[in-house]
Amino acid sequence: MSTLIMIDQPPYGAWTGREALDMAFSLAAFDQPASLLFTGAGVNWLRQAQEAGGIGQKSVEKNLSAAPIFGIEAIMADRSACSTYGLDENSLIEGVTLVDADAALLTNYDHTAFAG
Amino acid sequence: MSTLIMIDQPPYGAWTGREALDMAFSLAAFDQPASLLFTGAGVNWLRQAQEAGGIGQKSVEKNLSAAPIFGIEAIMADRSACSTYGLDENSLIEGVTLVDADAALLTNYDHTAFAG
Amino acid sequence: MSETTSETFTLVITGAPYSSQAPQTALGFAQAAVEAGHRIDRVFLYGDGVHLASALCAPPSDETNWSEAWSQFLADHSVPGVACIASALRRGLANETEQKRYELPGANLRAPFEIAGLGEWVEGRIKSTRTLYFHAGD
Amino acid sequence: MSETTSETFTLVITGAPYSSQAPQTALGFAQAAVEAGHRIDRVFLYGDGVHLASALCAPPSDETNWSEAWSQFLADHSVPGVACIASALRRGLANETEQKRYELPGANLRAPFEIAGLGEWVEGRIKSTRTLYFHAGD
Amino acid sequence: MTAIKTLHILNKSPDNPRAAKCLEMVSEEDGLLLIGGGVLFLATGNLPGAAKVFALSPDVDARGLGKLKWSSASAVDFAEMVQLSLQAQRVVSW
Amino acid sequence: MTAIKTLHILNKSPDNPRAAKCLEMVSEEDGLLLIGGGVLFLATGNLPGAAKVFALSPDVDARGLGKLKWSSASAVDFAEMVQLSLQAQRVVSW
Repeated sequence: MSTLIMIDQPPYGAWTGREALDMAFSLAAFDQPASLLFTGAGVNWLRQAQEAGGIGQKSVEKNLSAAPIFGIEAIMADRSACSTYGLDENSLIEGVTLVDADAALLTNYDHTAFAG
Repeated sequence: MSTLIMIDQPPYGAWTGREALDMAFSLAAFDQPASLLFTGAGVNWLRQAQEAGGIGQKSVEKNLSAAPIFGIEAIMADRSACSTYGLDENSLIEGVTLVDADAALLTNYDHTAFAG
Repeated sequence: MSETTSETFTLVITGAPYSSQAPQTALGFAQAAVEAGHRIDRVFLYGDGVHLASALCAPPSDETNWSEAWSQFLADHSVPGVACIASALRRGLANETEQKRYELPGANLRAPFEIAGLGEWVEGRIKSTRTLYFHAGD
Repeated sequence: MSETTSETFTLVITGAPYSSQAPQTALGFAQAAVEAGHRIDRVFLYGDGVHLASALCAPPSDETNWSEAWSQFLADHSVPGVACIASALRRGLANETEQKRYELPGANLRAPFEIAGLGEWVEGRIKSTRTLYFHAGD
Repeated sequence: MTAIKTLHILNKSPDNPRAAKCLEMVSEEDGLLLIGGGVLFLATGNLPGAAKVFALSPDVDARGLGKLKWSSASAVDFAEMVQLSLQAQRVVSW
Repeated sequence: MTAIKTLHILNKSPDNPRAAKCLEMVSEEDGLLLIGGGVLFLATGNLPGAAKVFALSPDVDARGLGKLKWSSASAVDFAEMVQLSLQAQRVVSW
């Protein structure tokens, strides 16, 4: 019963990314295998050194860094989207695996969901 | 004090198009010059023969046809977007002017707004 | 003959009424599922979808009241309707329990909707034959 | 010296809190405008923006309550805050007048927000030096 | 009964970036069900050739596309949408 | 004091179709102010060369772009955003 949670909206401007994280953490809390896949502008959640205090929000960088501890199996980012947004090993937070988000990837999971 | 109301979201799936129409009609009701510009997927508001009863909504085709009577100065549609969505004189409702939505067009209006 | 086997669905609605088409598409699906002899295990409202559980919507009389229509469906078919507590509290949806806990000036949750955590979604996702999502579109 | 001339603004917020960044960006702008000696003529909530006027939001204690922060700003600077009546009724925002008129089980509009028609937007757009919109983004 | 590996339910218009990603991730063994604004792909025509394409009738009619000839897609009602969602091995709602 | 014909305020990411339309409608005499998700254009780099480009600092910092060198844009705070909106002949919020 493995679940893939997809995030394609960038951070802070919209809430669906945060709500997708909550879904993944919730699955993990109930011992259900869960992985995260960031695509499109969503890969910007994975940039280092986000300082969201100035816009009255909390950075999610720490939450994401703690994902493996909470039982999230993998944090994946679409390779081409990272390239579009100038993200590479030096600018991504730790623990992210670059993948090609294609039809074959989906078949590894029983269930795939967006938060909104 | 002429106002251009822009609509770039398609009909029925989201509410901002309807709310943009309300803004234009409201300006007209207060004798303020108002025009409508449909761009992107928004041009699909202008297709003939919309039958929205099956999804529990009202078609806006009649509202749009009545726009000149209510004092809306012009209903414009971006030429290239119409082409993308297969819209031409035979499939568009009456009273629509095809335009190139570019920087020059904006300078004809004091104020330009989206509904959301 | 899989057509006649009774299956179960969890429906997750993340789009708000009068902002997206999600609640009405979900209702069309739910009605068809029930008519085909299947069961809706539960309906889970998440994100902006929690606004569907508002008791205070008053759309024009010639428009469908989607909150009322969904409440009626849930009552008619004994289907639990659950609004995610985290989404609900941020977005101003409260029942009397939350009203007291957070000292709010009122409650606006429409019966038979309830408020509970994401665990309800996880359980539905495990138990139901299919879990389907109805998001805001464009 | 245009920097020291007092100008007026109408701010239109169409994005909801906890769903978009629109209310907080608008508040940052409004505070800066007032600090620069300008006046906010009015704030008009439209579409999903009306949710900002809810009295029932209870976000986690370590997050800003944007409805409360905006109410405070409006009160401190005597700025009228108006939620569009058509948007409000569809989306479940009601004051006591609308509660009685539509026989709703409650009211949830936060003071000092009021409910009125699009005419308030038209008037603001005519009278103010600038009318700015704060939409949901991504 | 059609064999479908993954049923992709798409309610985003061709302009929406999620729609492009969805089409990228549809394989030949999959089904694509257009609902809501997704039915506007019937007007633009740029649909994946290989996969089976379905479109929800009430959404097609609402958008004035009922009279278009779309040889590439099959009209379905809600009852058929329910069947499709059970037939497929998995469902992804975009 | 910079002369600006139209100030375009963009809070949509480069993936959003409204962002593409906005950039299409920016002229050389205009200003473009990136706020919210719009600041992600500083990461993709495909900005209009001619117009003056500004980016709202708190939004840039939130998205971890504060340390990028972006020669093509000027950082502004809310006070400067207020000034820009008054300087321009008109403002369009995308």
